Amino acid sequence: MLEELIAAGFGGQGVLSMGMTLAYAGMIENKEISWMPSYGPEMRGGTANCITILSDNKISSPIITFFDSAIILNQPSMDKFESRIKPGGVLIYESTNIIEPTKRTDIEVFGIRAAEEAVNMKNSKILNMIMLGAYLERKPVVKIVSIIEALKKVLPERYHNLLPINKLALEKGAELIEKEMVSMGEAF
Amino acid sequence: MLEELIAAGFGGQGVLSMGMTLAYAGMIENKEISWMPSYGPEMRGGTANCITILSDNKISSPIITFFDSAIILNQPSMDKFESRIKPGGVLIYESTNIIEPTKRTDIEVFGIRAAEEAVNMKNSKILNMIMLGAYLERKPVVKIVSIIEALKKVLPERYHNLLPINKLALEKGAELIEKEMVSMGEAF
Amino acid sequence: MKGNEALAEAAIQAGCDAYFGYPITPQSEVLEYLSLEMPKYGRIVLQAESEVASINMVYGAAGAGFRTMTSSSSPGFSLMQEGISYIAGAELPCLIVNVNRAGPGLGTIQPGQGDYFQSTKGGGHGDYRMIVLAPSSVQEMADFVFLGFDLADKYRNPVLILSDGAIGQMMEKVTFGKFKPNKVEKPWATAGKPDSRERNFITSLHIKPEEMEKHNFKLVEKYDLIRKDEVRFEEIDTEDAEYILVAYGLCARICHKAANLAREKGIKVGVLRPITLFPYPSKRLFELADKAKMMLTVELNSGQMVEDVMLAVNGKVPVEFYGRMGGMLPTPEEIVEKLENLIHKSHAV
Amino acid sequence: MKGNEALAEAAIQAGCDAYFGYPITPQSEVLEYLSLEMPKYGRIVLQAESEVASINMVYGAAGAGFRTMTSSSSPGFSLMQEGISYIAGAELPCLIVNVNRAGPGLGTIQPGQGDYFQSTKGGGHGDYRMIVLAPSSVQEMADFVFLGFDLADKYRNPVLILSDGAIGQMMEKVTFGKFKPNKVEKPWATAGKPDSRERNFITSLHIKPEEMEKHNFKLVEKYDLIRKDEVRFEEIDTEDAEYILVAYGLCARICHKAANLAREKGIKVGVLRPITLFPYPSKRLFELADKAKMMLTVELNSGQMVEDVMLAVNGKVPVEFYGRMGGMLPTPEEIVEKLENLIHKSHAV
Amino acid sequence: MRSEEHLLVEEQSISLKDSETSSKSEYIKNTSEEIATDKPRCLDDDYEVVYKRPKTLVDVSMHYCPGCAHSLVHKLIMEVVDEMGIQETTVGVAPVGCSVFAYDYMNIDMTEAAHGRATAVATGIKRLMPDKYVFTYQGDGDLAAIGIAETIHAINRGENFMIVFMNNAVYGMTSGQMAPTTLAGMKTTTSPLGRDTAFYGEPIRVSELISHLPGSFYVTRQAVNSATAVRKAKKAISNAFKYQKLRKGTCFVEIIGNCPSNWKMTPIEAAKFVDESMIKTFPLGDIKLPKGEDLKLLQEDK
Amino acid sequence: MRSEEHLLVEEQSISLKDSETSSKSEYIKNTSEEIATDKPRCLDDDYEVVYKRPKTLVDVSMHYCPGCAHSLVHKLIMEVVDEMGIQETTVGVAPVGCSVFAYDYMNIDMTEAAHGRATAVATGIKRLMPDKYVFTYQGDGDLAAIGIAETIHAINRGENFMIVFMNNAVYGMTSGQMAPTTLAGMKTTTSPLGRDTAFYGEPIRVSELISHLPGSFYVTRQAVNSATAVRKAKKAISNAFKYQKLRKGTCFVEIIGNCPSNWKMTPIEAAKFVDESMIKTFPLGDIKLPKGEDLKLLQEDK
Amino acid sequence: METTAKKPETPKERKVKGYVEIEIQKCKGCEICRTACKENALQLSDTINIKGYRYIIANNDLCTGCVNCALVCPDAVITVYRTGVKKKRVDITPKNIKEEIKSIITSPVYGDLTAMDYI
Amino acid sequence: METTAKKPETPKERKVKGYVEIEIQKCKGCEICRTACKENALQLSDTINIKGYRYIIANNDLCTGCVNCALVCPDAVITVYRTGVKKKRVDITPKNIKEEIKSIITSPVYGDLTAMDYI
Ligand SMILES: Cc1ncc(C[n+]2csc(CCOP(=O)(O)OP(=O)(O)O)c2C)c(N)n1
Ligand SMILES: Cc1ncc(C[n+]2csc(CCOP(=O)(O)OP(=O)(O)O)c2C)c(N)n1
Ligand code: SF4
Ligand code: SF4
Ligand code: SF4
Ligand code: SF4
Ligand code: SF4
Ligand code: SF4
Ligand SMILES: [Mg+2]
Ligand SMILES: [Mg+2]
Repeated sequence: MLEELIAAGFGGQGVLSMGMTLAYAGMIENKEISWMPSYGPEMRGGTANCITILSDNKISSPIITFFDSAIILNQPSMDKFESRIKPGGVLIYESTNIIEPTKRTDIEVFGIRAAEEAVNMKNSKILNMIMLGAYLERKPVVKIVSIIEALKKVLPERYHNLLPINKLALEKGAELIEKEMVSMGEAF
Repeated sequence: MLEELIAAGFGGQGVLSMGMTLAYAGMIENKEISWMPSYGPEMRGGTANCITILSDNKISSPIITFFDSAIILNQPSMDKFESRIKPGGVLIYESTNIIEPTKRTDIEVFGIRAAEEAVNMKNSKILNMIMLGAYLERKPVVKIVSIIEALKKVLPERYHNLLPINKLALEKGAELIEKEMVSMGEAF
Repeated sequence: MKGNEALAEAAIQAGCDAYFGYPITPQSEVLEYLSLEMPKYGRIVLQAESEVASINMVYGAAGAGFRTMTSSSSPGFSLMQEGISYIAGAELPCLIVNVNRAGPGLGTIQPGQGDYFQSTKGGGHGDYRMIVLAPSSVQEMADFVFLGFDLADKYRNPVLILSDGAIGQMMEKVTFGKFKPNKVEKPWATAGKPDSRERNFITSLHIKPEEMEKHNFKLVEKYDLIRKDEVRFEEIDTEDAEYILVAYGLCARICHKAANLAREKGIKVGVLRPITLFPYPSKRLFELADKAKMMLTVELNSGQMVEDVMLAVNGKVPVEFYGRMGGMLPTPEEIVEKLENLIHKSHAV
Repeated sequence: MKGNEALAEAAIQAGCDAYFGYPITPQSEVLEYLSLEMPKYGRIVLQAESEVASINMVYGAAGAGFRTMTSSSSPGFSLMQEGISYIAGAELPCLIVNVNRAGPGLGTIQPGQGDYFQSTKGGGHGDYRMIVLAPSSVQEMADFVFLGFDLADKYRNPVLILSDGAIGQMMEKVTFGKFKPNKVEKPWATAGKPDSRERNFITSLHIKPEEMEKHNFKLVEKYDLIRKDEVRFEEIDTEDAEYILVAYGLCARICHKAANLAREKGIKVGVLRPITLFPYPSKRLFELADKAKMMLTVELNSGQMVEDVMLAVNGKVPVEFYGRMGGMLPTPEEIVEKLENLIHKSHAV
Repeated sequence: MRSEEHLLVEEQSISLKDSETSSKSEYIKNTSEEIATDKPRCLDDDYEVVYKRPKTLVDVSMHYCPGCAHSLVHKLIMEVVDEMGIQETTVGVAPVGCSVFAYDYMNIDMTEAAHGRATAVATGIKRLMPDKYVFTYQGDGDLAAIGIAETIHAINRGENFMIVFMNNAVYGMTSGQMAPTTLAGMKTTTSPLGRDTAFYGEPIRVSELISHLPGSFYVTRQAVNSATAVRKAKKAISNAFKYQKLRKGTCFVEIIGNCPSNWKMTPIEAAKFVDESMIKTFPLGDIKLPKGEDLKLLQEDK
Repeated sequence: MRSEEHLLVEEQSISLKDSETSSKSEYIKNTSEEIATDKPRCLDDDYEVVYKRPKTLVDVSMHYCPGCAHSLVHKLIMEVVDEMGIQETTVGVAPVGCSVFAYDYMNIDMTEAAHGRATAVATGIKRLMPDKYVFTYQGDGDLAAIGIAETIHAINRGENFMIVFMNNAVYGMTSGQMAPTTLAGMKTTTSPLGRDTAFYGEPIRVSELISHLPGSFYVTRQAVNSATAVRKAKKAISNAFKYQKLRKGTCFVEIIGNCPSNWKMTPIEAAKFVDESMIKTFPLGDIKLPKGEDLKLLQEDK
Repeated sequence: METTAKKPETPKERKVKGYVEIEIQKCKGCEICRTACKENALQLSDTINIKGYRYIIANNDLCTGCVNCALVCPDAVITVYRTGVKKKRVDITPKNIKEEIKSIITSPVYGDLTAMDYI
Repeated sequence: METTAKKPETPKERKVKGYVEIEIQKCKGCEICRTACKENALQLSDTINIKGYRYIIANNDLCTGCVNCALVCPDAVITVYRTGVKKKRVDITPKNIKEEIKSIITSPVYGDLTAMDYI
């Protein structure tokens, strides 16, 4: 198994911790993992992204140009990364924030209204977990229980009371993409 | 012609300017010259020395280990340099300051009581010119007139009134070494 | 754990007594991590006013006999050159980390390997060498701290970990416990002169040329000993390799993938990854040149380590170079393509 | 005139607008001479608070379009490395002088060539090069100032005069008048933005890797051009030489004498003296290797330029090394002896 | 009440279009085609513009965080340059720090300086062009930590340029490490438990310190966290520019700047923090003023 | 009247033999064989020694010029070390400057520091050995020019060591270039027409400057050009050593030192020059004294 | 976080009328202007601009043209107009600006500094 | 340059008698001690020592043992003794020291700084 994922969005949307949680979950499942944040040219208040790689074998480069999957949370990131998804790859995007998604037809594309849903769930911070839930439903590279375990590590102790709502968010994401998958199934 | 000379003594005895004057004189006579002060390990108030090279051809290294001639003004310098005079070379030393001259027999050795003579001439600063005069008498590598010309360059304008006494000193040196040469001639 | 954090944690476990540093991306996490953790162990962590001050604080503490380290990234590393030359001259053991970013000048904070020459040939004045370790994983960021401190103490010589922005920032699995801190006695340290011994002093000054040269020859001997005993490298699939990729750090990982890709295409490619950049695995490269048809050095610069490869191979086989710069990374595909082109060209000739 | 003074006088005649420096033996005469003379021409001479400040003052003044220089000796030169990397990155023309003394660390103030790597391969971080001129006489100390300023302006690149304590301190004949200052327009300078043009800015920062890499490649191209057009060297008796002594600066003079001595003994020895250390006369050495049996590199260090000789020769003939350090100088006799031993050994094998 | 201090810029259009990119090589044109109207779009003719962005501030979006003081001070400097009409004769020196891209925003000749070396660079510039207006712009890490030697010596020599010292009590750009000016007890990434003055000493009051050097001519500390503060800060910058003409020494304008991101506050909280905490350690106001006779010189000069 | 301030050293012989060489590896023995008598050679038994060189000052001839203040201050420091009996627990940091060989003369553990970096080096030492007595010894070029950043930051952090600042107004070692402390109008090799303050600024008064930093605990300026001055200077050094125990901050002892060679004067003229010129710019005396309660601490400590 | 300023019930009649224009695509929603406006004329949008920030919208009925908001705006996105005569005025609101407003965002862009490390 | 201190005609009788001993081979002839001695007990030799310096010689008849000379001696070459009882005293002069005095020198070692540049 080798999964190379890019996650990108505005700073503050939680893309980095999303990728990191996934990496930790992979570690819990004894996979080789690598997580590489973009620490670079992004400007203050600009976009953030990270590359997460999960693999059964030793990972060669932590920085790669083309991705198996992408989780995209804002328009600039969409513009930047859509072309770098491998043919046959998976693109999951936040569809309240992004109004011009990709035009590519050689990849699977799913729009998730995660921001709206987060508002519904009264916690804007869980947007990223909704997206992660959606992704994992389509690409079950790690188990949800591992994600929860990982969250325990990533979140400071004092936030552990938030674990249940994060779990709900993961499930909500899975639910939302399932609907999308059905509709895509029809469209294909 | 190639003449490689070391001049050494206490700081303040004027060995550097002696070498420099000689080098200038060489330049005036269109020789290739090089003058290299010891800017190094000598301590404050310690000894100073310089290597002066006069040649008809291009000079290779300005720093050399063995010398054709040596003008030595104090005991530490004698101890340091006596062994570095080429066999057949010339050693001229200030014999009021130096009480243990070399024991070498394969070189010409002349002791000049220049300090005493300088006192007699009522100018301690001309000690070096007495020594230079002695040296040039034995090794006429440049003409005395060239030395006088050189002094005009080396000495600041305001000291040009001292040119006559310097000339006298050069002559005195020549005179002193002549006596020595005579006596050595006898000894040989 | 991030590479930088792994390195910082390892420093604590390796018994580092003191860390002095100044913030600079992409390595500030080292200082940040230690600022929180070192005081818990009663150790010293101090943010200096500059890299010049950091390296001289290291000089002081190392001279007093303590396990001491600093870290920085390229511009800050440049500012340390005088201090490093002094440390090498005075033969003080310490650990220095350069998380290389792309230059010259302010450059960018993306990973680079443009400091290879500076690190391996002495960016400071005079004849001296550091032992240079080049990690290519987060695990090695940690392991080389133990190794680095031990080598430093063993040879009374500064050791440099030459990493890069990517290895510093990435997260990977890392395990501790393999190594134990291995502290040694330092009777030469300036920790106060008891009646029982002569006074110690730390200096790199030898005003008499004779003494200075003696000291220089002593250093040369030490470096020769290091060249003999401390060469480290990793070989991947070199047994039957016709083409050898030579790369270190992050680049070596990319080359590994490139080698796999190439083998899939039927080209017999192996990788030699120098772990010590000084001493350099020249002997091994010289041997490999017997069987190989060509060597391709891949670096994040315009061609630096390639000179060491050429020096090692000494004309036996062609040594080629492929480099990306400015924080750009070569892809495995790119490397394979470059290799194919070179093979093609060499056949054409 | 002392070498340092000749250099200083040449700076004035070459139209140097500003000199910034800090005292250090054996080059303080440059600052001292200019402190007296520059004001007479209405030019700027300023003693800075440190070498770090000097080089950054140079950066400012050079960026504003003025002919600017600084000088130092080894430890001070180390402190300038960050600034030099910035200057190279920002492509500013200026003249830097390093009167090399023996290191590492405080070392001694006697002549040395231990800063060869630092000077030619970039002692600062990132990929950059200076044009490096190595004078071997007081006359060249003067001449290379003119040449250096012109090359700097031509390529918008820092030029280094790499001298040593002996050349700096010695006195020799020197004549002026051969060269004229040759100033050029600098439309890129930050001297105030008239309405008629865009604003200028001087920077070495390219935060986007793509841009940074483009800049890096532009620099590489420039350096390649310099490699093509600016190689300078001197050859003595190489036509029929079986043995080539390779040496620069002071060492080359000693080798010249050694070559003469050797020829007296019937050994056919020639000398190749690189004048530019970057760009290096590799091509010429490669050619010479066709006829020569051996090359012997002589340096005042533990073996630095010898690597460039080996790279140039690429295994064609054996390249040997003889070095003295710590301010000690080899005698011509010593060199001949070394050469004889090597010849003897090579016959024995 | 039309504020005297705010120039009415007449030449440049206001538009909602966002010139996103700040490519360095792109020339920001002031040509007449681009000059549209000074009237608001949605409004009739009796309105007059009373405040608009200075024309010398390049019309791009700045990279700073929301509420960052840097962008505001950039604007003030460019307002003064516009008012004095000295765009052609002003050369700025940008630091390493969050304001490293200052040259992307100020439409004047500018030089980037290595971290901490801005005053040395400015010395090189000003000594060779004594008639130009030269200023450095530096953060507290830049000026007071790594660059304190250059700062002190430039001021001691009385270099005739202006230093704008943006004191936000942290290393902004590298993400919030402790600076020499970090307040006692203030948490940063390298003082995670708060600055321990027993370990790290008190925050340095640079303005007070350098006011003791005879080379400093005008030293003042301002803030930009309210409209009143902004007015005063601008006046200070304006003074400092004007005093350059006298060649009497260095003008030093310290600005207590908000860094919401690294203070982990909203911009509004950050603005309050300036009033409630920062100015306790760094009291605002003039610290060293030109003497009467010097000022007279300036008036004669006019 | 036996001066309290001068230790009667009883253990070491006085001899006329000159131990010329100061080889670094040569151990200066204090063994009993070497201890002869404290009686003068040419004299009967009723005489007692009332002053002799401190035993911790290595018995070699120092390389300094005749009349140089460095040698004198070395002697004073060693006298204090002897009196306090802290040879074993004192670590010194030698500068680059004429006193670069200080470690050849002081029989304690010492570290040479790169030019200007002594306080950084001392920080590294003292932070790791807070119980040791640590001092730096620095010239004015070293401390006030290239090293001013390290000086200010070490003092601002309140590093608990002593800085001995030898201010001789020139770069001694490199042969008399202008220093930051060179007097207005004073000629040096790099100010051949005299220091022009319009160009180079006023001489920096380092003691006054750093006394404004809260981290400085004791700041004093002394001279050594007369017996009285020497007595006071020694007292200052002694205080500074003792205050280290309090861990209250940096003790800074500036000494106006004579440099006859580079002032181009005889030693006697140089001593006069200190009184007639140097102290006009650098007035002698205590600049910052510990507060009463701090001193009480010290007494309790005893 | 407060998201809307409370408007006073009835705007007072003034001799000097102000009008502000905001370059909303450059506004970073820092709200510094809002706190500087004594008239409570400014408030934060519910939508975000192209950079992902909520931006400022003005109720020009309340504006006196005092320029305080413009003075303190770090990003120099406010232009202020003033007149003595009452004329037609239009608020800048999402309705009357041409740019597309992209979406509702619920998490403003503070925190997550990880992406901000550089140089 | 003054080379000799003028001795007062007749030494006063004192209760406390001093005695100084000078390591003449280490003395650099700076004369700092001479100016510090209120009793005019010290003067410069006419001969030079091994380092090339004229050195200090004492007239211990005049010495009170005040230690001033020793305090100010940069090179720490003076040892001072003191007593209340008058005993046999011997001056240190070229005659009663063992080392060889090498020669007369007329130019003391000031100036010629060329040899002093280093580091
Ligand atoms: C030699 C060197 N050291 C460190 C850095 C990293 N660095 C960049 S900016 C900065 C400090 C920024 O803080 P400050 O000067 O206060 O500016 P701010 O961002 O707060 O405005 C540092 C340490 C660097 N670029 N160069
Ligand atoms: C980096 C560096 N720059 C310059 C020097 C040369 N240097 C040695 S000592 C010195 C200054 C000495 O002056 P000061 O500190 O006042 O000491 P002094 O000799 O007067 O006691 C200088 C510039 C050096 N060794 N290292
Ligand atoms: S980090 Fe602070 S100083 Fe930097 S841009 Fe953001 S708010 Fe401004
Ligand atoms: S040059 Fe000056 S400071 Fe140096 S030893 Fe001589 S007198 Fe002392
Ligand atoms: S100009 Fe004044 S009244 Fe109008 S919006 Fe701005 S601050 Fe409010
Ligand atoms: S101050 Fe400027 S950037 Fe901030 S919210 Fe108001 S208009 Fe927007
Ligand atoms: S001890 Fe006093 S009286 Fe005796 S020689 Fe010395 S200074 Fe003169
Ligand atoms: S003070 Fe000391 S060194 Fe100087 S003359 Fe007197 S005894 Fe000699
Ligand atoms: Mg800051
Ligand atoms: Mg000094």
